[in-house]
Amino acid sequence: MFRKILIANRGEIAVRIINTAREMGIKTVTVYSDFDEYSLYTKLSDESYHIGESPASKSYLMADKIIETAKISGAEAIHPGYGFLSERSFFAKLCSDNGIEFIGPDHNAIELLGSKTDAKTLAINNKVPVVPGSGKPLTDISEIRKIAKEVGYPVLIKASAGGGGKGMRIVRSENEIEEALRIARSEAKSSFGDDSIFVEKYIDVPRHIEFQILADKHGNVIHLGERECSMQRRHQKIIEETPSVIVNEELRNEMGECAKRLVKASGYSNAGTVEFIVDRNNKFYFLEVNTRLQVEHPITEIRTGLDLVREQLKIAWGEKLDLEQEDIEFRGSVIECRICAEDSENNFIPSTGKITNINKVLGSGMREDTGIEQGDTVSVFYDPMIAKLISYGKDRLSAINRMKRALSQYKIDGIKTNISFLLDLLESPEFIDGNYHTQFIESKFLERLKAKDRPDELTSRALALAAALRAENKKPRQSINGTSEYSHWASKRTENLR
Amino acid sequence: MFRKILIANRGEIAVRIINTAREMGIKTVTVYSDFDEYSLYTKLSDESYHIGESPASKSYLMADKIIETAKISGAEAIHPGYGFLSERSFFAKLCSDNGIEFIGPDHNAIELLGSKTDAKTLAINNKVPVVPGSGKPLTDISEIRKIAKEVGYPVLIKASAGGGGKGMRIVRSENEIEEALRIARSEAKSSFGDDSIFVEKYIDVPRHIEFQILADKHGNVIHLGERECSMQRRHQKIIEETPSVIVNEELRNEMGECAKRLVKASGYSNAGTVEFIVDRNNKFYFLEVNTRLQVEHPITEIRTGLDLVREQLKIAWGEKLDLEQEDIEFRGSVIECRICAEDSENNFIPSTGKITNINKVLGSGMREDTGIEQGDTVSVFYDPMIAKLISYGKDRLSAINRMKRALSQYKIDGIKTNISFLLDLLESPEFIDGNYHTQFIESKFLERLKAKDRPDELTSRALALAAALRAENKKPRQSINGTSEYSHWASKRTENLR
Amino acid sequence: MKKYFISIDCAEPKIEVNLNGLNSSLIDGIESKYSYKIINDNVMVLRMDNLNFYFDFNSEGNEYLQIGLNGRVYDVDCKSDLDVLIEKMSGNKTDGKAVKEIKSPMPGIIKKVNVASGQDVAKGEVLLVLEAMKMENEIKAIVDCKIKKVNVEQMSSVEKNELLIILE
Amino acid sequence: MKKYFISIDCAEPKIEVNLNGLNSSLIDGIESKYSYKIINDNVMVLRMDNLNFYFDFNSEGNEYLQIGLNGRVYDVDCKSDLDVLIEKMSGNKTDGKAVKEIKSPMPGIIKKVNVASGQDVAKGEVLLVLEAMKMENEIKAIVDCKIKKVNVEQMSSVEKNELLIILE
Repeated sequence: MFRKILIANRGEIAVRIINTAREMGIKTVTVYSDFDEYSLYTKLSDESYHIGESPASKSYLMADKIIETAKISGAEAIHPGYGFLSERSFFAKLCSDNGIEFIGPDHNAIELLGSKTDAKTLAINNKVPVVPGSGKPLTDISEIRKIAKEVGYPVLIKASAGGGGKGMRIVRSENEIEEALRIARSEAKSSFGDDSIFVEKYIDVPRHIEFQILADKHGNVIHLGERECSMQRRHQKIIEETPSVIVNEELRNEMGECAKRLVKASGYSNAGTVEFIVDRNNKFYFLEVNTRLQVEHPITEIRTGLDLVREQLKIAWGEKLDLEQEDIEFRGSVIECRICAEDSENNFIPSTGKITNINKVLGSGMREDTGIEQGDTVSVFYDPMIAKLISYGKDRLSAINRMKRALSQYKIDGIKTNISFLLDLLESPEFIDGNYHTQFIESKFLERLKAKDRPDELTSRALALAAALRAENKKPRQSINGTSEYSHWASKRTENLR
Repeated sequence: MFRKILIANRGEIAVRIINTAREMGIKTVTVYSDFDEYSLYTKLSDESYHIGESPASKSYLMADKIIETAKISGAEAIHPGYGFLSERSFFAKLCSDNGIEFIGPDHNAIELLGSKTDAKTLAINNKVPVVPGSGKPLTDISEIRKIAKEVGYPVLIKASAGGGGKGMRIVRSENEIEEALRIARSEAKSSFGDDSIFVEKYIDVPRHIEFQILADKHGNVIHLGERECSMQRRHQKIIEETPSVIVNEELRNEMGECAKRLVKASGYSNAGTVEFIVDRNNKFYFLEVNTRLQVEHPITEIRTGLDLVREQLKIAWGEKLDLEQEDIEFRGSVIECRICAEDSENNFIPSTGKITNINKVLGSGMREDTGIEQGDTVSVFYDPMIAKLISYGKDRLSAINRMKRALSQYKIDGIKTNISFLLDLLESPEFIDGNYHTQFIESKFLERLKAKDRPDELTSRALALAAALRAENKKPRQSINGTSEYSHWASKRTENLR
Repeated sequence: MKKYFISIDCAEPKIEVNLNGLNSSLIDGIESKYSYKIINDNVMVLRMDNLNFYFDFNSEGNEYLQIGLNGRVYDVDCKSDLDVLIEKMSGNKTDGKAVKEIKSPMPGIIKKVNVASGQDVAKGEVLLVLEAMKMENEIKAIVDCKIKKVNVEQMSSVEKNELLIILE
Repeated sequence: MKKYFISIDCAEPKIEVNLNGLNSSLIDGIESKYSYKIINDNVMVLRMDNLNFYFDFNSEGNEYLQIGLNGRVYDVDCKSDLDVLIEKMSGNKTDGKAVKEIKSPMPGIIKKVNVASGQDVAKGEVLLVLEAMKMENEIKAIVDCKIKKVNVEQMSSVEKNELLIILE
């Protein structure tokens, strides 16, 4: 096994990788920007090297600097984590050109799967369903009508040169198409100077369901089941769970086999994720492949009992998978919530500052992956996600209730977080029923949130008393018989109702 | 289900019970002594009532006061946790006499199993192996010889009136017995005025292996596998694990069936633990039944995916077990380490004081059950165990390495702990091989520890530099360009080896 | 006896709390026994008639004191009887005081300036777009108002709490 | 340049550390670059030649500074060159100073008193038995010594650090 690896990442995922490496007796090298000089992940790693300024473009995206650090420190492999350089084929190639093992797929596989059109072609060639449509730009109206009829309404028509929604139209029935095409082509012509048009099936209220894949360098591929990732805002996943309430054994096998076929055909090795969208009839369509570890990988780890980082390291080292598909056993229900430093009540504006206090309980059935400690600062430079809470339950309701319990016990002060928003989501009837899709939050949920509940009368009285006691104790006077050593407040004891 | 329960306990087990109750929508009432007025478990519960002074005899053992509190608060049931009143049949009876459900077995079952001789008789009647021996006091030498021969050497002879090792002798072969009997009887006569003697098989280097049982009020009983609890010092368990390396499928079934038979025969309901000792030939003998939740129950929870407190509450409410024996699936390997406030290097003397700082990572595969937070105080009044760390691994070695990782990342300051001792145990060849017994620590391990390793040269240099830097910063002068707000020390940044 | 007036999430009428010093309080006329412990500047446990409330406080950079309880956050405004008296005497209720300055909620870069000095803007109108943490954040007018001065221009880099716009 | 002499777990010879103020140190003659951050009174991270050491400190109530690293605890004695100079001048090495007082390591009850004033005791002999946390703890002589005075009697209740025995 590797003796030493470099982790080209930061925050919670760096901590996550360090932990497994340490458990396997592998030394870890971390790199840091100015901001991260003493961030938790550096403290937990064996060695750390400064690689640049705080903005990622001047540090964590500096491929050459990272390769150089790997060489100086004697690291034999690089784990890219997620984000940053993790899906950049040139970086994987740079590693291999420098004799360093990239802990991820070969750069050719990254490139192939990184191209949406190449990946789609590969899917079609391997009998993996894709969203049906023209596949190529068309100008002939009758052909467009024909394909629209074939794939079935509603369809989406979009300018082939388009982007950002311009020249894009949903057509719900055949008698709307003529008019829609006219407008779309005219928009396309004026915006892009090209009036050719794609047409494909429009998937209304889709779910985002993805499959975790493990592939070794010897051609063995297994899947570890699905993750339901439809709870999104602005295309950012917020809550993920496994299993998905809509995926039964048969669908799981079918989708899993598709995912395996696709990955195998791409010459892939290491961990990867095949993303699908699923329509309301549970028909699924290939979306894309994420050629790296996902943020939400812990829910799969808990449901399968496996350590995905350990599997990644073993695969990168050249070991054969010691698991076959039939060895994978699923247990219980697992949910992940992403805790972000943002003000959910104020348009999710990122919240920065020093974390003055953290209290949490966790306990039975909970896992937390985090990259911060009390006293740390949340900056504008990086992702606002500060922790992931993961709950296990024998059944889905137990997992939900456990997550609610742990979130309500999680206190973090000095910044604002989305914890209250997460609780609202978990308590929504749609989530409880498992009846949600990628547009749920923006199309329905945010509106509903604006009518905020008032605290009940008891809570109001307690809040009022707490505020009064705080004000009373904040007064600039000597503290009397204080028991708190941390604070300039006074503290009182009472005989209570004994 | 119950709407409100009272928890007649404190510390980590109270927190543990509160969490599951909260997940089930059950309100919790806690009781506290003077010392525990603001202990974590009170803060996390819905209501708290003062019941007396800090010594347990004046608070947590005050059965009447606790019953009264249950009535005042409207609690419908009492969870006794472990220790304190949990195995006192009179308390279970007091609950039922007052119309309060005791979350545990019926008082008759507690009484029956609480008597060593009654429990042993019950075992014999139900074909559960017990340590073979005379079973009753003997005076006739030839009968003693006969029984010794029957059970096989070595045998233990002990004064029937004895205690504390007096009049107790191990006899390893038949030609030693005459002399040994003479001495034992003379000691017994002079010490107790009674020279009658028990004789039973002496189990050398025994293992302590126990089985978790669940029994409902409808006569259904299942077992949840074994826990290996042989790592003990002064009869206190320190590290527990499941599965035991010596228990194979066949032995598990056999012991599990014995445990179930015994529990069923006693009219038992709720969670319980049947303890066995196992000799070096893997022959097992019934020891006793613990009629309550065990400290080490989390390892069974993780290996089976069940929540034992939830099962306890369902059983107490009168529900039928929704699991049959064949539904129980075991996964992976789980280890628990008990973190105690004690000075392992100084004869394990308890360490008390204020916990000034806690830093821990936990993360993937780790669970912590604790009753303390940073700023809390460890007192002399209660058990020195302050936290339990539990590690899961796909296999035993992964679980061990994960536990070592988490222990080495667990910083707790202000008191001394046994963390270093736990690491020494985990690293001992005997533990790694699973080749240990209840006498291992006292007979072999402590002696070995005295030859303490020196830190390596690099660690020494770093320690020296850290001490010098601390001394330099502790000087009574103005801090210069400090970045730490918590401390009166100065803090420095450097350009490092960029 | 100390008297305080508290408003939660801007609710009116305010809750009146009387602390009488014997660990007994009168909250809107209802008497409660209590005890409490301040754990640190951010955390406090209150036991009111044997019920536990494990609060945390967040006050920095916010108009109101934010009190967290069981994962929920409440905006709490607390004034002593003295505060109220001073307000009355100065004839200027703090509550009615309009916001006169708009400050940056976080460090970032101004991507867009939609308004100019002297301009009238309606509640909800986007004044500026601030980019931070790779996200665009719209800064909107929370009341109808008139712009007195815009202190930043497009692509200005701003710090947290930096003054962006002054209102009339 | 500041100079310190450090002994770890009583090892001799001591390690000599020179801090030269440029984030560079000379430790027993070996040069190291370093940076560090003091997180709080108990925790410090040191980066020495790019290697990370995440230390915690425990000093209260102990003779030595206890430094924790990766779950292990080391007794560290640290003296500046000035300390050493003062020791030399006073002709009394602190190291050689015998323990003259035996204090209670924790609160508890004295269950047994095995010695009396004037008695000679050998190293390892049990002087007292202290019951605390439901456990009996033996307090032994760590060197051969003579008892000057016993301050407690059987069933005395004692506080932490209370003086139990004075040695000659």
